[in-house]
Amino acid sequence: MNARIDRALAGNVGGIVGCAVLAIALVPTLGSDYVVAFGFQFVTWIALALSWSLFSGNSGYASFGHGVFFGVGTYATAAMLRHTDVPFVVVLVVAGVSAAVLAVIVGLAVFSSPRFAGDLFGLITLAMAFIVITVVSNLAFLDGGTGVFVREQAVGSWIGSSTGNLFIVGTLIAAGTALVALAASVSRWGAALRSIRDDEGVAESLGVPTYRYKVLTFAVSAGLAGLAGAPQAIFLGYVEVGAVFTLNIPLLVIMMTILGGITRWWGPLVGAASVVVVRELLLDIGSPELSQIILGAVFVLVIALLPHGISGSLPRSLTRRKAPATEGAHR
Amino acid sequence: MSVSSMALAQTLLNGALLGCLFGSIALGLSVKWGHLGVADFFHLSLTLLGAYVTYSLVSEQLWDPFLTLVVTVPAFFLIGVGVQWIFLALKAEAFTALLITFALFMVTESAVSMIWSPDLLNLRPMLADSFTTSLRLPEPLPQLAVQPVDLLALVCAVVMVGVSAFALGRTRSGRAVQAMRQDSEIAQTLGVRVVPLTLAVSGLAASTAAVAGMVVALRMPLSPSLPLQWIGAVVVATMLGGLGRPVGALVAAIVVMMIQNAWSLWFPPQWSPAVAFGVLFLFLAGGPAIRFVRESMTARRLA
Amino acid sequence: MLEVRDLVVNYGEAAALRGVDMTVRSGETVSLIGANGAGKSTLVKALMGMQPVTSGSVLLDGEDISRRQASDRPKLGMAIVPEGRRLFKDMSVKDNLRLGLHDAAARRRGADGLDLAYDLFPILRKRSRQLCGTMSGGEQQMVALGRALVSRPRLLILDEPSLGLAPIVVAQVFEVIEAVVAQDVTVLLAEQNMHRALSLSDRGYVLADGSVVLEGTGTELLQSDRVRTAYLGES
Amino acid sequence: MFSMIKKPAARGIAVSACAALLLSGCGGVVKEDGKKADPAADLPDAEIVSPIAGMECKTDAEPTGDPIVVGGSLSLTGPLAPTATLHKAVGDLVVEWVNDCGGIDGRPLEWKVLDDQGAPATVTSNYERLIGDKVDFVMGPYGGAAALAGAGPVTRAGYAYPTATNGAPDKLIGENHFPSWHIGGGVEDPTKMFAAQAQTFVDAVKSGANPPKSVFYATSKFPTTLSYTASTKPALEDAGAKTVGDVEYDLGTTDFSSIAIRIQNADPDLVYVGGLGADITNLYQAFDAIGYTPKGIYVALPAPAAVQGLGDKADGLLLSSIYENHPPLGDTDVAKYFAKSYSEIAGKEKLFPLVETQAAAGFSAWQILLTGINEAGVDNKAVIDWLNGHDVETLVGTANFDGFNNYGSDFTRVAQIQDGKRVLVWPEDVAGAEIDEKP
Repeated sequence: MNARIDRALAGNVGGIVGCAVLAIALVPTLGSDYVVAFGFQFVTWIALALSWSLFSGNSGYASFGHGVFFGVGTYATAAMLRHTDVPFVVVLVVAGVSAAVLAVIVGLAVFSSPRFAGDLFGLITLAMAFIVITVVSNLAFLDGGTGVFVREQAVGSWIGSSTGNLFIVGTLIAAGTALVALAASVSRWGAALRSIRDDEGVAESLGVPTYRYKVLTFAVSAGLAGLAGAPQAIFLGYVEVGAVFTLNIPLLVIMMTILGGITRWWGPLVGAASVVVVRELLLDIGSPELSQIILGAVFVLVIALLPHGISGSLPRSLTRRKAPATEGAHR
Repeated sequence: MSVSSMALAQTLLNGALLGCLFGSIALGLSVKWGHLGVADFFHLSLTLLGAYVTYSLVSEQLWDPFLTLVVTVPAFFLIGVGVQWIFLALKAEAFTALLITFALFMVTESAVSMIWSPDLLNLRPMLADSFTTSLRLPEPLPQLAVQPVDLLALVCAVVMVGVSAFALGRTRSGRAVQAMRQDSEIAQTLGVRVVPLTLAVSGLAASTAAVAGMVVALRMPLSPSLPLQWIGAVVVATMLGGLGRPVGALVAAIVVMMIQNAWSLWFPPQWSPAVAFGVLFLFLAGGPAIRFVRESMTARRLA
Repeated sequence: MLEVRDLVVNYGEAAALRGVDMTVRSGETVSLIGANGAGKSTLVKALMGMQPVTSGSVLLDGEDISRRQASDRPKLGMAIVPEGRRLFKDMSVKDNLRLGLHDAAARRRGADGLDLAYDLFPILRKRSRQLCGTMSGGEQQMVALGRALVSRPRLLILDEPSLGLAPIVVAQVFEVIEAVVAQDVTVLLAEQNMHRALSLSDRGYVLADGSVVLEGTGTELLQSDRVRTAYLGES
Repeated sequence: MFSMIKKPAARGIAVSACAALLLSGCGGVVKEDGKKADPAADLPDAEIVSPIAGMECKTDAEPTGDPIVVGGSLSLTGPLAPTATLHKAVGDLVVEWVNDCGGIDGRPLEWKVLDDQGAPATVTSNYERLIGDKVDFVMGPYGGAAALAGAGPVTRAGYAYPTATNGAPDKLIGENHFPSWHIGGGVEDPTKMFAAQAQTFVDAVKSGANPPKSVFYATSKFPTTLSYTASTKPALEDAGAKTVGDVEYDLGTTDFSSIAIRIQNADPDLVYVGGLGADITNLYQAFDAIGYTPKGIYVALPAPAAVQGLGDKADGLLLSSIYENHPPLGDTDVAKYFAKSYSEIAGKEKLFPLVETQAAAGFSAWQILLTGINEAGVDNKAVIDWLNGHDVETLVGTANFDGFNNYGSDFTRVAQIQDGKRVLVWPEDVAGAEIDEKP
């Protein structure tokens, strides 16, 4: 039994690492600029969807603040590039840590009371978004409202020299997020989170330290989103509050995760891939409003017809290999 | 910056009246959220849709704005019933329903922009001067002014909230709605028919969006992305007022807008979007914090 | 009056009732006893239409009501005092009692209105504006009884009325139940507290693992050794 | 103080509420003359001419061969959609126009536009995609952030990058950048760009009979408007206008009542609104609510429909502009034909039907690109080289690309609403009327 789990797990880890290595090796060298740029956005969405699901999917606390953590990463990067000369690795760490710190502060407050569960939690995270937007747009150190021209600062550095390099960083972040998501799906940590989703009261009575788990996972999830925000700052070149903190980001991320399904760790990955590809295909139909309407309608239909998302609705034979791993989590 | 007391009174008055408009939008959201368990963001889109339909009927058919309600109220009732029926048919949980309403929110924005163009539409030039000229308050406060449309917002808000509060608290069906929210199973054994009641509540809540939409059309220039700007004030009012409490939602909307306006008068207005949410945070955090302090003090005394 | 025939209720793949037969005649008081998890609550819920029935039938005056909705129960003359009371906690005592008269048929029968409950429990009149969530367990049980009785039901179902109450309150509750029994209401009483239940019942059924294992008059059952074993679920 | 006002206020509200209801009861809400007048109704008919100098319009020749494809990204949905839709309409119009004229070098023109929903990241990937699809040329997106987001891929691929609306001229794009809306052009120091546009405004107000002595600034937290205000404020102060108030407000604010009251309290000679879109409408709404009429008011980037919607109240309003549809700029054959066909397509799309800053900037960007193609052929490098060495006649004036970021000349102008019409009042060489400042 154990051997089988380990083999399945090793397969998954190998799969993630293999895909990442393959992507890094092939996409920037063989792909056109469009493929690389699209690929970069693609892996960024994957990282976002997986990191959102890591906390929200597992624990059932749906956050509308994921766009904020992503944006905080972007702005931390812009600020670091503008005010300091440190190498990009340091910038990356700061981006992730800033987002995680914000999540810890919010998490410590919000999770202290069982009142803030369900939709109330969602709206508090939404409120956090509005507050962060106001703060960033009013602090000249971060933005002050005029936007930050990052391209000037990044020019000449390795990371700023090509989209291919951004793609490499983005892919590494996505792969790292996937590994964390995988870890959550097979570890006691993930099982504890899922027990919170099923019934928080019971989980607590069984001795799961729910408060600590929630705060920590929220922070990890936010930190990963912040990491994903770092290369985004350089990709954009010009960082502006209105564009960085749009409500579309958390909505799309939630949509991706729900579409992909949360019953398997790789569900959000499938969801992100489908949404990104469908959006790109819809660009061709010529009527942007119509494509938005179609996207919304498809979303409603999927919720109606596939309540467990795409991954949850695949026949078991396709996913049997993963089954022992999930059981293992409940030992 | 020194501010005269009249300026303060005027800004508070304006805030209160704008609060009435947001309160009438929050009313439907509060009722649906509190009593049907659906945090219905589509309600904001419906309000926008109501405003656009009013705009079209008034500007193209030259209808009296109040006459448009004859069309929009029943139509919105049916939309409300339809949407709730989908939730019932899907057996949608609260979060699923929330997501569906967000999808509908997105769809409506695009549909409105497709039908009416994304450009600004403004009904104001078509309104009679007597309706757009502000009125001075009678003695002894002639320095204060109000707009007829704001008074209309006030009247609509008070009437709708009053009727809703009365219906919920004082009528048999209203009590049934409350009972259904608290324990649907037992309410059923007492003869409460959940499905028709739920559909009716949803329909009525949607109808209030038609009225609020009419006020919006008379009050401000329309653009498809307007609901995004309402979310903050409306959600804060709904939550501060207590879910499912019409009077609470209205009072909270008025108070929040008054605070926000007073803030903008004294402090940099660019921080004002954070004010409403700051109030909400204080309110939400205040409860547990007070309890925590009280508990830890008791614990120390016991120890 | 009430006849249950071969009633089966499954929760998913697990069977909760495995073919229960039971009869309650008009004017009778019948107890339903059994250990926790024996199926009492499931049976009560099935009778009230709160739980879908897998197979079998529930006849009220010869009419099969097993597929009728829960909200039809007041029209049929049935009322329940549910397990755990399940009051509408954010509403006042008065509003809770009023909900007992929500249904038109209930209002026709309960012409006395809320006075019936107030006369039975005078304290409720004084507290009519209090929110139920703030009351003690015993007071809540009074409201729950009042809510069921104001509609003057023909068949009253009581599900574990003594559960979670202090002994002295339990005594009070049973006094009221005896008073109700004394009127010509048909009562079905599901109780773990078998001595009290059986001593005021005409007949009783003992449930174990989803089936009726014994039936008889109250005194018979009280004296039977097998009740004890069945009750403890050792059969 | 509360207790002092409470009762009378309540009574007053009740009285006025009754009045409002009475009004509605009498059906006095809608104006009797009903439908608004179409501002484009009295446009003269115009003959088709070539949209650019140096090209002949051959109406009898059908364009043949492979189309010349121009790719673009616009935020056709989302909050920026109102103006972006206008730029889409301009593009559609230009393509039809060029093809009606027999195409460029006999080849048909085609325009492929993708929606970016106002997300700069999507702008970037849209341009990557268009370039990957081998479009022949690109047209810039709408808005400063989008223009900068698109600059990366476009510049890297060696394409010419004409833009109509880059609101951040001081952020360097490169030699391939050809803006049609020249903000503070002609200077080599990027930090001075906004100062140049501010000077134009100061000169304009100084030309009036009563230059303002006190100014109240209200600025939206939006990059371009913040830059405008930051440069205008010192320039006006140097010109002797005292600052009596300076506030910033959040982008998308609809409730201006507190700001209106601050303005009322300060009662300045000029209210400088660094606002965009519907801000001006909402601000007037707030003025109406308190019964205040500003002495003078200027607004930076208002939506034309918002200004139009103000009706009579807008009379005397100053606004920043680069073009209004009147002589001398509007007197050419190209301008007349553009005005006529634009009013038709805009009417169909339910957009503001008169050509003003945005449509003119959009069209001029197309003129720059088309002139480049017409003169140098279907080759981006040749077009870039040609444009960098030549002036281009556009609707808004002669554009040259010599200054920083290729902003060679300054097209900042000041317009005013006079008798319900939009008219340029400064600088004198393009003005259609003198600035009108009420005593």
